[in-house]
Amino acid sequence: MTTRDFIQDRIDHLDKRENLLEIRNLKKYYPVTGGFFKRTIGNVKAVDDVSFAIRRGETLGLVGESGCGKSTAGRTILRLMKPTEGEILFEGKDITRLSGSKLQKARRDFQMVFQDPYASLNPTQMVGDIISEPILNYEKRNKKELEQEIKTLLKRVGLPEEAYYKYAHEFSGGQRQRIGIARALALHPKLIVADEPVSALDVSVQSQVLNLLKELQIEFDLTYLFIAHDLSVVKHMSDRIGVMYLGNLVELASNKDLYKEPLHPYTQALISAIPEPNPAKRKERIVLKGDVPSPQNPPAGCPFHTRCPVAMEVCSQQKPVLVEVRPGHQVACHLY
Amino acid sequence: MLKYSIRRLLGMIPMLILISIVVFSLAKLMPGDSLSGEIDPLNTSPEYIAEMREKLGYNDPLPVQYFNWITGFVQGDFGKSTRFKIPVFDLILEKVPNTLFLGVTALLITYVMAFIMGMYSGRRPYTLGDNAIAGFNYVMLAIPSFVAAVFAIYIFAFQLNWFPFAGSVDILAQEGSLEYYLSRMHHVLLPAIVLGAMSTASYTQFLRNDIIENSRKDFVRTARAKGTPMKKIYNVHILRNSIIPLVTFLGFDFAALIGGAIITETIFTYPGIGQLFLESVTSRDYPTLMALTMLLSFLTLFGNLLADILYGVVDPRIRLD
Amino acid sequence: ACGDDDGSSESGSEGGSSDGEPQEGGTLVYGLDAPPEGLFSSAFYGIATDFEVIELFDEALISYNENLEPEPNVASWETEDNKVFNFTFEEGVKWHNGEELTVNDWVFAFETIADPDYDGPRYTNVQTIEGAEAYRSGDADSISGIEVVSDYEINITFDEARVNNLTNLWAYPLPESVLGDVPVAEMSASEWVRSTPIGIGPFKVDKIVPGESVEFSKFDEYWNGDVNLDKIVLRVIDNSSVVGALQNNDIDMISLQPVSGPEVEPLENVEIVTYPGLTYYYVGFKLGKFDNESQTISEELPKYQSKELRQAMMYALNRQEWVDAFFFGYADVVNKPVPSSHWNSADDSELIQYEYDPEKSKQMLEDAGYVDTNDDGFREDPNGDEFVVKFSHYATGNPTFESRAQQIAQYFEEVGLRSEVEMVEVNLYYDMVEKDDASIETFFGGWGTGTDPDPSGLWKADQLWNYPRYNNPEADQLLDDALDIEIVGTDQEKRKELYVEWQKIVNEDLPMLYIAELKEIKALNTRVGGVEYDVSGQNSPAEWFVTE
Amino acid sequence: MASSTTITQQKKPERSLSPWQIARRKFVRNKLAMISSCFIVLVTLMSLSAPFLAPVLSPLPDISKVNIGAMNIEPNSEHLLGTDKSGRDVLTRLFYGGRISLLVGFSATLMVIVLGTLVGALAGFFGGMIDSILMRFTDFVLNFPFLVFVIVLNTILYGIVDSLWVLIIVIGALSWGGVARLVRSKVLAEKENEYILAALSIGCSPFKVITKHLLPNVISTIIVQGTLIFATMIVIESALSYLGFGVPQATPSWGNMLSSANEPDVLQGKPWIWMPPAIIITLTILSINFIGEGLKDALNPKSLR
Amino acid sequence: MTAYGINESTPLLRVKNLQTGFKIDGDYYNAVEGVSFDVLPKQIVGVVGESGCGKSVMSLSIMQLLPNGVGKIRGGEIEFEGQEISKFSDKKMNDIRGKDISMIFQEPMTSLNPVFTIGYQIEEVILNHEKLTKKEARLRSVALLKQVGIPRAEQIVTEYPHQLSGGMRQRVMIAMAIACQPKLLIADEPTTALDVTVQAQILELMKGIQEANDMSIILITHDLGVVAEICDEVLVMYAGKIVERAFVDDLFSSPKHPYTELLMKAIPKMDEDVEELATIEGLVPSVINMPQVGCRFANRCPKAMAECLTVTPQLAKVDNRHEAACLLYEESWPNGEKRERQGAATL
Ligand SMILES: Nc1ncnc2c1ncn2[C@@H]1O[C@H](COP(=O)(O)OP(=O)(O)OP(=O)(O)O)[C@@H](O)[C@H]1O
Ligand SMILES: Nc1ncnc2c1ncn2[C@@H]1O[C@H](COP(=O)(O)OP(=O)(O)OP(=O)(O)O)[C@@H](O)[C@H]1O
Ligand SMILES: [Mg+2]
Ligand SMILES: [Mg+2]
Repeated sequence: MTTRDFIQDRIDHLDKRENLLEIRNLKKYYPVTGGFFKRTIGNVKAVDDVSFAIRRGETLGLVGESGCGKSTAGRTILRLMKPTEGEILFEGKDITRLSGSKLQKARRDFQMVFQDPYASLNPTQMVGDIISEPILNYEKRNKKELEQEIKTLLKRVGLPEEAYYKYAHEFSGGQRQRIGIARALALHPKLIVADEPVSALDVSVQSQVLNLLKELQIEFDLTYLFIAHDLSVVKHMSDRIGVMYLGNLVELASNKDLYKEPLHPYTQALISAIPEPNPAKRKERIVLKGDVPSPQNPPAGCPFHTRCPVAMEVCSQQKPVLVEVRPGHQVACHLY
Repeated sequence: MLKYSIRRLLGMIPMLILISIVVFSLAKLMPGDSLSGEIDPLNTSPEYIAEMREKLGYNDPLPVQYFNWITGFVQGDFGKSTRFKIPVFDLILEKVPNTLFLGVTALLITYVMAFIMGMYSGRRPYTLGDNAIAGFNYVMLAIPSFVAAVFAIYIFAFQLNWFPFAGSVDILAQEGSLEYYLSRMHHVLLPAIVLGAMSTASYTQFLRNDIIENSRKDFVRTARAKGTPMKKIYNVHILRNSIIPLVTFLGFDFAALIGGAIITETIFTYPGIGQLFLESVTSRDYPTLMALTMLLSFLTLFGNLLADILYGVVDPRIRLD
Repeated sequence: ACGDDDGSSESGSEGGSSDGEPQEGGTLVYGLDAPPEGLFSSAFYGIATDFEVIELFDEALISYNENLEPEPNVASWETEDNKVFNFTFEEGVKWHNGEELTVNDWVFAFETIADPDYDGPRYTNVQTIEGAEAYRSGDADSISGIEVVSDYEINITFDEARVNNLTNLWAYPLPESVLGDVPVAEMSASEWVRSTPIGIGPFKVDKIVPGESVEFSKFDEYWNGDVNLDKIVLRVIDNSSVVGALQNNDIDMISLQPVSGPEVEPLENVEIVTYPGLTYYYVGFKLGKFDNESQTISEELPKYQSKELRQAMMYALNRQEWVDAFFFGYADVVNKPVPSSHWNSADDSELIQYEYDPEKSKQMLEDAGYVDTNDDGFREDPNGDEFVVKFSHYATGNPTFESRAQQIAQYFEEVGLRSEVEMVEVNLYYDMVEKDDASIETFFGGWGTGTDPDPSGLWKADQLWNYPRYNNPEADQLLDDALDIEIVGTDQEKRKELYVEWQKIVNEDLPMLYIAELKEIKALNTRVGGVEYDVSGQNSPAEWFVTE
Repeated sequence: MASSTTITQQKKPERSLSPWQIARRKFVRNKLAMISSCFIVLVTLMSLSAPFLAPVLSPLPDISKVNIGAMNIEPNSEHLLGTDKSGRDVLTRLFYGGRISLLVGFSATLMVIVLGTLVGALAGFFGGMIDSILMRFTDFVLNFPFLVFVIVLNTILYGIVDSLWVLIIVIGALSWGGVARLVRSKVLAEKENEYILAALSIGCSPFKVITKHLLPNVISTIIVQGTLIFATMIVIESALSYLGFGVPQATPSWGNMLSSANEPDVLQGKPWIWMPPAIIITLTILSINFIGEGLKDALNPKSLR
Repeated sequence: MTAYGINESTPLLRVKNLQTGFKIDGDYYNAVEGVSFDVLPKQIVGVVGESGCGKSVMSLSIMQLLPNGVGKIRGGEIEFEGQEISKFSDKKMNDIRGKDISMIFQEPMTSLNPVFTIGYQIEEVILNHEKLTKKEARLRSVALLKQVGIPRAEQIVTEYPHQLSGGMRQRVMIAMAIACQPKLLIADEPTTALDVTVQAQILELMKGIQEANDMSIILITHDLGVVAEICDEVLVMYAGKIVERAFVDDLFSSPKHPYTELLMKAIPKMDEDVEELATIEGLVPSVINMPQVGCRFANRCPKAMAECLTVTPQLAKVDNRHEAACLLYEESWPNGEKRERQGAATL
């Protein structure tokens, strides 16, 4: 079976596979403190009532502008933070309220790849230690064996064996990102949340990492939550895409549907704003007015109505909910 | 900002109360009292001492003593110095102008010197001049203030005879006359330089490094791209940024200088708060000691507040409310 | 009476090389090596430094000669029984504010000091006046023993006849004209005491910079003759700067600490003058414990009860060497607890000299049973137990104290007594010594005495300040007798005999090891003249002068 | 073909330098810091070997003994730095004094660093309530007038505990506030780095996150701060001793050796007594500062990237 | 240098064989090596390339804003309006900077001085070059802010940079850059730090201003999409050298240099589904170990030949609308030396 066949096969079977992760009404508010006594004087509603599910083996992409709550969502889902409200079901088990050693145990199954390849590796650790640490956190292992295993893993992500003895500062961004991926893979997790894994990388390196992630998915039957602000990257990677705006999921659709027929005005603007690297295909662009409002006091009603070119009366009063307007295509907009 | 200041001032109260309790307990825990040093058959009798102990309330239960002290304290009655027999308030008031003068002069010297040297070094890093200034500053930083004071007296007062070695003013100068103020200046200069030397050195280096760091900032490149001359960039763009941390030090200096004056004033026999403090320790003058300690604590807290307020004033990015 | 071999050359010595003709005018700079506390009233001051300042602008009604015998100054007196005294004041004596001095100012002083609100330490000097106690307790409106005859004449009756009633009596007037309206409780803090004090001396205070300097100027209406100087400026300078200040002609005269002596001596422009002081140092033994309630010695401590041990320890000390090393010749070895300048001091020929003699010391220790039984190089006590001389000394910032104490301990070690030095912070030290703290076994001390030669307060068994807890009824009786007017009358010779007798006893008993008495040292710039010192202090500043 | 050889050379497997090794290299290359280190090592060695050196260097090696016959001797061939007012050899005392000054400085520094790091790391890492409580307490310690506390505590504990340790404990207990704040802010900053999040996500316990990930990255700051504090502690010790509130007089320390400058005869007349300690204190502080600067340079995380 | 293209007007800026080096451990290493190009009036020239390939250094060289004492122009000429400016003193450059040539930078967050008001910072550039009163300058800056589409301009001038969002700050930077109607604007990655929707706004704005003010722009970016959107001509840089130069349409329709080709294939496209993206293995060599002979891309190039390591290709016209520096094209061989085919020995 060629890779291509394999992928086709995977996509065909996706619909039939069960949900690996299910998010229900997830909210994450950061308290804003002020005054001498550090009272909470407000909330940053970084993630505000988001629900979706990811099937085993699927890649769900999350896009949105900076500050819209993508990372927060990712981190909350992995329980690196306590959600304010909502439920997170992993393989049907509720992990929302886990804590302490139970949570630690559960973490085996979901890992993260981080955005900043420079800040996400401990500069005082040898690469070998960085990658073997997760394993040693859960199992007692023979040192020699483990080293061999790590070296194999290093090779798998495209790094030389010698990297084992080096320190992160000796690697380029792309290589560091590979180390980060190897660390995430070390435990053979079921879910990987990749939080803008390529946004700090050059185009040429970006493609290497994207390719690697795709290969690994097939090889290890991984499930990805892939976060990025670059729609084309997300589209390249994902089976389905969620578009976030100001803490809200405004549209969720399959890769193809979203590009062919974006329903939400924000998604439309987002797609049209992407510079087209082909002068022959220059298109009409929807240029939005103004900036993203502060999540600390988001506009009432639809969060997008302040910038929306087709805003209506109702948009400023009522917050639209995510509804399935086509099969597999959900959108939160009063137009539908 | 006013609201902020008031809130902060109110916030100091618990801290001050806590400190007052500790100060009081410590004073009470100290062996001996102000009368144990007074044993001298020329002047005193054991009966007198016993009587004075009773009269001064040293025999009351501790909570009562504390309560009496603290209630008096908040009403501005700091008690009576057991040594000088006058209200501590008056005693402190008498010394404060000297210390203030010393402190302000030291600050002035510190800041003026630091600015001159720091800006020079910052503009021309790694040159001969910069290295010379850095060398000088390292030595200044390394000499503890008491060593510096001893050296300064030895060299400038005795060997070179440039400065007086003691006192705050020449008694012969007529108060209010020019000569009087010159004399005060002359007396305060050496201790002020010693007192300010360490800060001068560290501020100079700080300013230098900050200027160098700021001169690498993007906004400097922007200013250059606008065609702004280098000189103006240094004197306006960079300096304005480098001043911010330096100005906020002012708040901390405020208390630190008075604390630092303890040694300097003592060595230079400069009659101020610091000297008073040390003497009140040696002579077990608890009312004075406690009042001064509270004063220093308050100044420290106040200095912190001042630093924060100054920060808000000089740095537009900080908003206090 | 000062029968020291070299005493005469020093007592009554005159300062300054320009002892020629007194000159009019000029300013003298007077140095103080510690800041005064600012209580510039004889009734209120607490430390000697303040008194040094007071002496420059005020004087006592009675003065003392070089034998510490009272002499008339403003007041002259008559008495028949040492109980009732009749005093007559000079007329025309002016306070600095222009008011005339009368006996009422003295009465005012008595009443102030005897007032219940009085917070100074001088009540003992008034207590003996008849009716003072009643006045103090509020039972009487006035002191019954005081009878004002006229503005210039006053009779004072004491509660009983004592030989030292006069020397003990408070002899400074207080200016009623300025302090009369001030409540006694507020007096010590009043500006009349602190910033604008007045007196009757040859100089008046112009200005005071607290803790730093005082400016005096000539008082034109001074009662007792001409005043030479125009001004005296008193400056406070730090100890460490004294030598430099003298060298630079920044100060004209100052009291020196012995340690500065050798530094100042070579200076061309400065002359050193010494005169006998009233302070002596000793090493005390704790022989018992004092009970404050009953005012008696309640318990005897065994460790140092052996007189032979104490004497042996005395012989072990090379006091001359010690004094030379730490006082640079500005102190003399003594064998008695009475300053040599006092008229009642016993001549050395009558006392055991305790010349340094380690061999004798060792022999005496052997004889007393202190032998080294376990060959550790140190002696054990007669019971064969470890014997350690625990020697306590007060500690201040001055490092010399530690060396001094260490050296004394070394002397003991040299005769085979294991010694330990403990330095105790000074405030704590006197508390511990006074309270007979168990950790104090032998201790270093110093006493200064006043003009009154009576040592009772420091030596009798019922006195708190008898720190060694020396308990010898025979000796106490001698002290009582010497004050008993029935026994001695007004005969000074008779008194002296009793005191000498007493000194012989304590010289032999050695409840403390007498070490040395200090000389007072003054440094004078050579341009200063007319200054004289004796054991009673300096002559009147009126006679001082400077040449340019 | 120069380029191809370099390529092959680069590919040669070698165990590479850890950030610490890089820092050490940089430090060793820093001349001033190296000279300073040598000086400090020398001073430390001399202090440590004082009991052995003293009999060689001085005819009066016992510093506890007063030598009444050898007081105030000017420097000569026998007493290289002269003797002091108690007839004790100044050079010998200088060595012994170093023991005390360095011991006090070092122990107090250790205490300050340990306490400060503990409080700062806990407050910074856990935040919230723990942070608030710890930081209020730190404020309290910081706001306390240091000198009073030291003097008073030192006086109170006098005689109860060995006074040297009293001093160390008192200084240490009162000086950690600054370190705690620094460590806290550093931890807060470092905590923002994703590798801490990564450590959590790979299942490290909070304890492990602090000790294995956070502290190693904060430690360079702590080390640099530690050197500077070491200098400060030596100054504090000598200043207190100078004022008579520190080490008891019988034990020589640089500070109380210097305190003899307070005496009227010494400052002017016997400079050999006070100048050596003054100079050695200054040189020591200077060296420590240079070492601190060197370490700061060498450990600068920017140079790792 | 071969002039190519159809536009016959004289260039506004002509860079010839520019070499800029950095002092590292006492030695100079060239970060820009022999770069030559023209910018014609009213032209938008895009510069693309991977991070570290020398784009910023090149633009800073033109402005003479290289870090003092570290960076230095070591050779070549920079002609602006016929004047050779590369040797100008700082003082003389100050008359040009901000007036004739201005520049905006990547980081709108840090490029503004945090302690001065927006108004002050815009006025500064005006007052640097024109004799105006403060008041006039203030009016002008308000007008400029309005021009770049900032609402509440009158109020914004009194505010500080931290009170503005990233997009607004970049607009302020643009306002500052066009305050004196410069003839050339150098924009060093002006939109990289911004969100896509904001980026679109800013690009729109720049394009509009360019047309209104008749200025030329050198637009530096690593985003080929941005180049395609607004540039007329493109320079592709690799490791300090220009490897390809072409009009935008030509570059995208038929890239000549393998590097450009790979770069374009590496970007995921919205409208195409490729399972695997093209990649360029290896890294841009650092300035310290830059190969001195041969093609600098050779060790990463899938089409590399043996000669690529020994023969340094020259930027030359490979067809009439295209310049490239690659030995695949005979024109790139030095001295017009024809390539001697040595079989298909690829590395
Ligand atoms: N620890 C925090 N405390 C308070 N607010 C926070 C915190 N972390 C993030 N936020 C705020 O929450 C909002 C969402 O942040 P988040 O990092 O999830 O956005 P993002 O979509 O990942 O943005 P980016 O693309 O820049 O990474 C932002 O407004 C941010 O300022
Ligand atoms: N101050 C400097 N000191 C030393 N080398 C430098 C300095 N600035 C830049 N360089 C080097 O010059 C080369 C080119 O850097 P430049 O900043 O021009 O790259 P760039 O193409 O603008 O990259 P980016 O897309 O990251 O901005 C790089 O290899 C860099 O390491
Ligand atoms: Mg994010
Ligand atoms: Mg760049």
